[in-house]
Amino acid sequence: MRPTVEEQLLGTCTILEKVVSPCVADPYARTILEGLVANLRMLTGALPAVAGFLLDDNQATAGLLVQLQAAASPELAASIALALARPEPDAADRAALDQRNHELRELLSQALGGGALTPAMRAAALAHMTARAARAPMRYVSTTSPSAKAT
Amino acid sequence: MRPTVEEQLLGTCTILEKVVSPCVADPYARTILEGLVANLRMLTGALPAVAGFLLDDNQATAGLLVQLQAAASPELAASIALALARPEPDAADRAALDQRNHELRELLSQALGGGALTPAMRAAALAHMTARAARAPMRYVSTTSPSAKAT
Amino acid sequence: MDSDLKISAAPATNQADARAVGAASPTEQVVAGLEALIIDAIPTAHDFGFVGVERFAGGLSRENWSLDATWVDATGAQSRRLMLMRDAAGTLLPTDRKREFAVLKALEAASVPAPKAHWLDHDGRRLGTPSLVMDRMPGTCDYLVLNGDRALETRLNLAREFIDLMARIHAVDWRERGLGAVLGVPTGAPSLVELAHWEAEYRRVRLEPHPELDYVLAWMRLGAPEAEAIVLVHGDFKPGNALIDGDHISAKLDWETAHLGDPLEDLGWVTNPVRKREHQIPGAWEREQIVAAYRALTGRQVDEAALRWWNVFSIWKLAVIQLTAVSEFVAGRYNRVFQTPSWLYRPMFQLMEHGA
Amino acid sequence: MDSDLKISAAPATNQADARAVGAASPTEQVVAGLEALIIDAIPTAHDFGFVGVERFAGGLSRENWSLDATWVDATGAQSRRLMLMRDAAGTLLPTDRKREFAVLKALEAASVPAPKAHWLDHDGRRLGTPSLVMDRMPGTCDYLVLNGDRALETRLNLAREFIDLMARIHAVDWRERGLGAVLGVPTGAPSLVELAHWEAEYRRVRLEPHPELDYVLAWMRLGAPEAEAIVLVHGDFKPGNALIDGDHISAKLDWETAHLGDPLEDLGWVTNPVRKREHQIPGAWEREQIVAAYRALTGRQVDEAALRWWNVFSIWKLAVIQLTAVSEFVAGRYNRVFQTPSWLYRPMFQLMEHGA
Repeated sequence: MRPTVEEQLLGTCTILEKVVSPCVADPYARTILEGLVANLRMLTGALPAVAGFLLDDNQATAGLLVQLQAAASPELAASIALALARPEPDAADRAALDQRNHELRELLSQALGGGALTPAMRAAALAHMTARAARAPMRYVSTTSPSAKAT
Repeated sequence: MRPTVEEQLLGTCTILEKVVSPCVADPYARTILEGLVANLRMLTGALPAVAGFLLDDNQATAGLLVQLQAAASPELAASIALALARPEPDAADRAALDQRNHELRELLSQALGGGALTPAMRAAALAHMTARAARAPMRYVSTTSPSAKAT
Repeated sequence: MDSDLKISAAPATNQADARAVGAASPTEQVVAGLEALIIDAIPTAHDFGFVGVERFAGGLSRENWSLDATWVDATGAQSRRLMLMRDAAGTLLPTDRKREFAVLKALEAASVPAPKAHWLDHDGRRLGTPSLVMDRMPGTCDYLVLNGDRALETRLNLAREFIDLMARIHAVDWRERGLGAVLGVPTGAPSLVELAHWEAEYRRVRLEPHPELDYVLAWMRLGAPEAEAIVLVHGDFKPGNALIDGDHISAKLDWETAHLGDPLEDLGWVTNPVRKREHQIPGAWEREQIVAAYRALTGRQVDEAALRWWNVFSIWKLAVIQLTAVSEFVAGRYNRVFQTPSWLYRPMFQLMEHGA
Repeated sequence: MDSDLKISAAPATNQADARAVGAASPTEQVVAGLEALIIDAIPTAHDFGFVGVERFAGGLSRENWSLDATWVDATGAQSRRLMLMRDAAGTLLPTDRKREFAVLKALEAASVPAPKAHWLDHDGRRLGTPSLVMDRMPGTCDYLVLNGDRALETRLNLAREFIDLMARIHAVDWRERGLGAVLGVPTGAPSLVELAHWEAEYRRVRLEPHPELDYVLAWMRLGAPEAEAIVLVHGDFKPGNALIDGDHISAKLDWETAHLGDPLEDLGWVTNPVRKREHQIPGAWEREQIVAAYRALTGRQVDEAALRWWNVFSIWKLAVIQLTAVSEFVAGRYNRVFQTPSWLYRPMFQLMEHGA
C-alpha cells in the first residue's frame, strides 16, 4: 500500500520541518515541534519492529514464567498456569499482542517483585530483562540542546 | 507498551493543534499543517487494521488468482503458480505482508488487464475489488474548506 | 477533489510566503514584475500606480493577485482592474499559461464570458514564475453554488446557465480562431487520444499495481467511442472555476486544460457520479436533465453508452490525478498526504456494469 | 534527563507565550506583578523603574526572567539586579516555591553560595503562577561544564568545587536555621522514606507492569541503608543548576527539591553511572575520586554498599520520573513524547549484581 505507513510518517516529518517549522516563531512552540518530529522519526523506524518484538517477548516471558512458577505462591502459580493455557493471539493483531504482553508482564512483575528466587531463576530473569531492554523498539529522543537544558 | 503507537500519534496531533498551530501565522503553512494532522489522525485509526487487511487481502487475492489462472496466458499462469507455491510471510511482519500483496496484485493486474475473462471470472473479480475498496484502511482526508477550494 | 490537488509542492515558494508574513516581498515582486511586463508591451508607459494589491485567499496551485493599475502612455492616461495569475513554483498539474493565454485571446470575439487577457510572462522572466494578466471580472467563486443558500429556482437557473455556457464553449469556431495550431487537432478518436495521454500519466506515476485501474483501462480500450464533433473542450468544467455575479455567471476561468476533443468529455465530467454535489441538484437537476438540456442546446445526439464511457474516463482520470499526488508526496515534492483512490473504484464498476 | 522533564505541560501558558510573539503581554504581566509584589513587602515603594526585562532562553518548567528594578521607598532610592522564577502553569514535577524560598532564606547566613531571596508570590496572586524573586548572581549555567572547552586543570578545579559545595550544603546546621519544621525531619531511615515517596509516585503514574522496576524495588526494600547523618540534601545536585562565573561556581540554584535526608542521596546522584557525562571527567575525576574527595571533606565513612544502594535508587527515581512524563503525555498534559525508560534497566542490574 502506497504511500506506506512509514512513507506517510516520514513525509509528515519532512513537511513539518520544511514548511511548518520555519513559520513557527515562538521558541517554546518550535522546541515542542522539534521534539514531536524527532519522536515521529523514531516511531517510524520502530514501527515495523513492534509486532515482532511483542510476539517474541510474549514467547520469552511465557518461558520465563514457567521457570519462575516453582518459586511463586500457589495463587500466582495458578494464575500463571491459567495465562499460559490461553491461546496466543493473532500475530497480525498488534493490539492483541500488546494486551497479551501486558498480561504476561503483570504476572512477571508479581513473580519478581515478591518471591524468594533461586540463583538460577534470578540469572534467567536478569538475562531476560537485559535482553528485552536492549531490544525494546521505542526510545526517547532528546532534542533539547545543552543551552536550553541549562536551568 | 505505553505510550502505545496510537497514543503517540494522537498525542502528537493534539500537541500540533494546541501548541504549534496557534503559533503558525502563515495561512499556507497552517493549511498544510491542518492536512498533516488530519492524515495523522486517519493513519492512527487505520494502523491497527493494516496488517490484518493485508493478511486477508493476500488470501483473497490468491484465491481469485487460482480462479483466473484458466484464462491467463501460459506465462502468466506459470507465474501465478510459482507465486502461490511460495509460503505466506510472517503475519507480524507488515513489510513482508505488503511485499506479498504487491506481488499478488501485480499478477492480478496482468490477469485483469489483458485476458478474455468468463462472466464468472469477471463477477468474482468485481466482487473482490469492490469488497477490497470498501475495506481499504487508508483514506484521503480533505481539509480544504470550500472557500479555499474556490480557484 | 482535483481542486484539492492544485496546490503548490514547492518549498521555495512556501518560504517566500513565510517571509511575506513579515516583509512585503511577494507584493513588491508582483508590482515590479507587472510594471516590467507592461513596459515590455507598451514601451511608452510611465508614471505607474498600483493600488489594492492583494493576494486572494485560496488558490494553492497558483497565486491569484488582484490589483488596480494606472499609467500614462502614448495614447493617454490608462486605468485597469486586473487579475494576475502567477504559477506557484512547481504545481502538481503543470499548467501552461501560454496555452491559456492563446485560448483567452481566441475567446475574446466569441460569445463565451471570459476575462480579457492582457499580457503573458510565459517563462517567468518578469514575475518569477509563468504568469498571466487579465481583466478582473466581477463575481466570486463558489464550487458548491448549485447546492448553496440560494433559492431552488435561482440555483436551477444557474445550472441551466452552466450547461448553456458549456454549449457556447463547444460552439466556438476553433478553426476560424486558429486554435488548431495552438492546441493540436486530435488524430483519431479523441477518446483514444485522451486515454493514451492519461494512461501514460498513469504508467509514469504509479508506485504499485492497481488491478482495479488496469481492469477499467482494458474496458475503456475496448469501448472507446467516436466523437460526434471535434470541439473546444474546457477540460475542467465546474462551478468552482466560474465567477458568479449576483445570480448569474460572469466569467469562466481556468482555461489551462482547454484542448480540442469530444464534447462528451466535458459533459461526462459534469455528469460523473462522484461529482454530484458540485454539478447536480438532487431531485431537480440530475443527469437526465443535464443531458436533455445539452441535447436541446446543441442538437447533438449524446449517445448514452459514449457518455457513460466518458463518465468512467473522468473518474479514472481523477484516480490518476490522485496517484500523481501520492507519487509527488512520496518524492517529497508535495505537501499533502494523499492515498490510493479506492473510493473511486466502485462508481466506475457500477457505470461499467450498468452499460454491459 | 530530568532537566528535559522540567517543562510546562500547560496549554494556557503556551497560548500566553504565543500571544507574546505579537504583543508584549507576558512582559507586562511580569512587570505589573512584580511591582505589586514589591509594594506588598514595602508599602512605601513608588516611582518604579524596570529595565532589561528579558525572559531567558531555556527553562521550560518555569519562566526565568531577568530584570533590573529601581524604586524609591522610605529608606531612599533602591536598585536591584533581579531574577524572577515564575512557575509555568502546571509543571511536571510540581515545585514548591514556598519551600525553596524558606531554604534560600536559611542559606543566607550559611557558607553556601546561593542567591538572596527577596519576595515570594506563593499562590501566584500577583504574578499569575507561584513566583520567587531573588538577586541575579553573576555567571551562566552549563550542564556539561566538566566536559566542556576549559582546560583539564580548570575543569578538575570546578569538579572539586562542586564536591566542596555539596559538603557545605550537607554541613548546613539545619536545626539551628529552623529547617526541620519547614522541610520535615525523616522518621526512620531516610532511604526508606525516600523509597516510600518514590514508590508511591511509581504506583500513581505507571500505566502498565514494569517487572524490571518491581524487581529492583524488591531489592531496594531488602537493602535500604541507615544514614550516617541527617543533613540538608539538595535533591538535584548537578552542574546544570549551578552558576559558573569565570572558572568558579558563583551560586547553586534550584532548591525546590531540597529536603532533610541521607548525605549519600546527593553523593549517589552524582556518582550514578548514567550521569557520568555530567559529573565525571574520564580518567581524571571518576567515582573513586569523587568519593575520596567527599570523604576527605566531610570525614564521613561512605559505606560502599550504601552508596551503591543510593546509585540504584537514583536511577530508579529517574525511571519513575520518565514514567511520570509518559503518564502526563498520555493524559494530554505534557507536550513531549516520552518512552518507557528501558535504557536505565541494565545499569541498575549491573550495580545490583556488583554488590551481590
